[in-house]
Amino acid sequence: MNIDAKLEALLFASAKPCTVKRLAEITGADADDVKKGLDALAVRLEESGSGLMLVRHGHEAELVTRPDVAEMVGALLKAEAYGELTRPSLEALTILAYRGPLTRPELEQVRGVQSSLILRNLLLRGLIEEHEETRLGQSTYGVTVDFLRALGVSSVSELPDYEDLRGNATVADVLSQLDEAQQP
Amino acid sequence: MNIDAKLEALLFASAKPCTVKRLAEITGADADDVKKGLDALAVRLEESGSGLMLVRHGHEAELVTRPDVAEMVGALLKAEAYGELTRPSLEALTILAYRGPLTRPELEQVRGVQSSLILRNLLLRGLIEEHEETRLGQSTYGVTVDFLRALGVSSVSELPDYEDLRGNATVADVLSQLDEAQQP
Amino acid sequence: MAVTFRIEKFEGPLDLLLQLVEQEKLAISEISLATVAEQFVNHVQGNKEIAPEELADFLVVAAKLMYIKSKMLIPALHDDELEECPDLETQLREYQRFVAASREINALWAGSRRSYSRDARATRTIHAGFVPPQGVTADTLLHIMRRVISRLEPILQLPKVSIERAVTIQEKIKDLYERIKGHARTSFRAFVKGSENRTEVIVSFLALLELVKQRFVNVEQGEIWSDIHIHRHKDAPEFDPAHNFQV
Repeated sequence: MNIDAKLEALLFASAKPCTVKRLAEITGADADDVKKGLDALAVRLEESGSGLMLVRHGHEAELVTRPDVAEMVGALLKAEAYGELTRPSLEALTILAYRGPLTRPELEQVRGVQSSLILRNLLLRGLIEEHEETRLGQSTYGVTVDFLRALGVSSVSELPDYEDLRGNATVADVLSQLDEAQQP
Repeated sequence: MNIDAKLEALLFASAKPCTVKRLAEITGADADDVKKGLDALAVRLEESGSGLMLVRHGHEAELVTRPDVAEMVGALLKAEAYGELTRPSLEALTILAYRGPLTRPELEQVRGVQSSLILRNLLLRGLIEEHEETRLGQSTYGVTVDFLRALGVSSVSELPDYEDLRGNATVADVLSQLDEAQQP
Repeated sequence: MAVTFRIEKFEGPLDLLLQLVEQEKLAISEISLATVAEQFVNHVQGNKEIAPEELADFLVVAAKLMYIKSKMLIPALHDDELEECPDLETQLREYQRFVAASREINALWAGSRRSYSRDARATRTIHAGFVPPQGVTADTLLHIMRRVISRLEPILQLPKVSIERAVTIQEKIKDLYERIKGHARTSFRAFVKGSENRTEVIVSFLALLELVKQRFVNVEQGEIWSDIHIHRHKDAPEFDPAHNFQV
């Protein structure tokens, strides 16, 4: 059996996002082969006309239903609609989706306003998560696979104007100015 | 999207056997078309080299992993169930030990992070259990006697600094803010 | 006289600033920022809808705007600390792009496309039996519980810390006023000399501008790069100016 089929079975059974590391441990393949296998799986699902798709986010991957059958699947699961997002939540999620993972001061620099309460709120809703890596002794935060599922995209790179906003030099400038301005 | 892709998404998401009748209701197709769609799905999975297959018994159909990956799938599920506790899991367990029994929203309020998957995992490992008492219609959870015994104590009150940490004012304050904080 | 616009509910200082600039139908530039500086300060002053923990952030933007504006009036004016701050124009332009992107994200969020995982109610039912965690002792729990509590403390302290930060401005205004009354003459450099950090300098500066605006003091600068001299205005009213800048 090809590695992509093995990965498909594992992701199916796990029923939640799996890390590349865990998939490598279980399949006995190295991380690079797992990544290539995931690429192949995504292509096969797309090309064979599957009702499933692969969501990739950072080191994680999850097998999910395609967003265009959302209504039917929602009816079967009796899924509840997501509540509306408030302006501050939406703003923080957008910045973290395009630029994340970011530390709290970095997010605050872009929003211009203190954001510890909004971060806590989004963590409680499972829309963002704390990452293991820290910067300048600060935790970093990024959006979760749950958030991507709610938007129906398979990766942050599918978000509108992703390249433009992600790679924007001015954001980087503001952030590097902030790094320099960090007070002990 | 073809009916076989829709059926695949539905069977995937439901994660249990579905009757042809139910699938016909949800897709709006008639029973014969659903059966043909299931045939097409079984063939496509087989021919595209998927790690999944369709099992049919009587009027029911279910999506499962192929038997030749059973060992790997078993290893993954075992790793997820028996593997080392993650830091977030240990944190939830600790809060329930010192401050339990708590409802899920109460636990999340103290941790500041969504914890539904973690609770389920701790339950499956026999480290926590559901208590009979409920609060605001929510189940409460506390640590099990087995877990306490494994720590070498006979009751939570023997945990170090128990009185002090259980009565901690910060934790009490945060819990009292639960109603306000739950709304974004 | 500037036309006063009706401003929608705003969510933060950059949001307010962006609304003001957009209502003037101006592109983001130093000139447009200077144009709306006073409107910004007017919106912030006495605005009851600004959460106390966010007021300090509004004051910081107000100070930057006042600095931009005063530099246009007094080209020689220069403050190293304020110059070092990330520049407001860049920051606002960036913010504007994320506001636009957030509308698209909201459309995706509210739209009908969405993916589902396998139903956890059906997949997470296998009882593993009792599996004790390896290497976990009662002391591990003690350590973790303390860490959880220490993480919660800043959340509860937040309103208090933020209000303290914003209250500094009132104290600075009072402080300056007292010194002017006492000495009749002081200087900006002397005034900010004891400042501990950037925020305090901003706050001092805003306080100074506020006093100028309220006609408590005259500001005078002899030559380019020289210190700014502050005099008590001959018609300065007797009441406490901080009274008009409610926090």
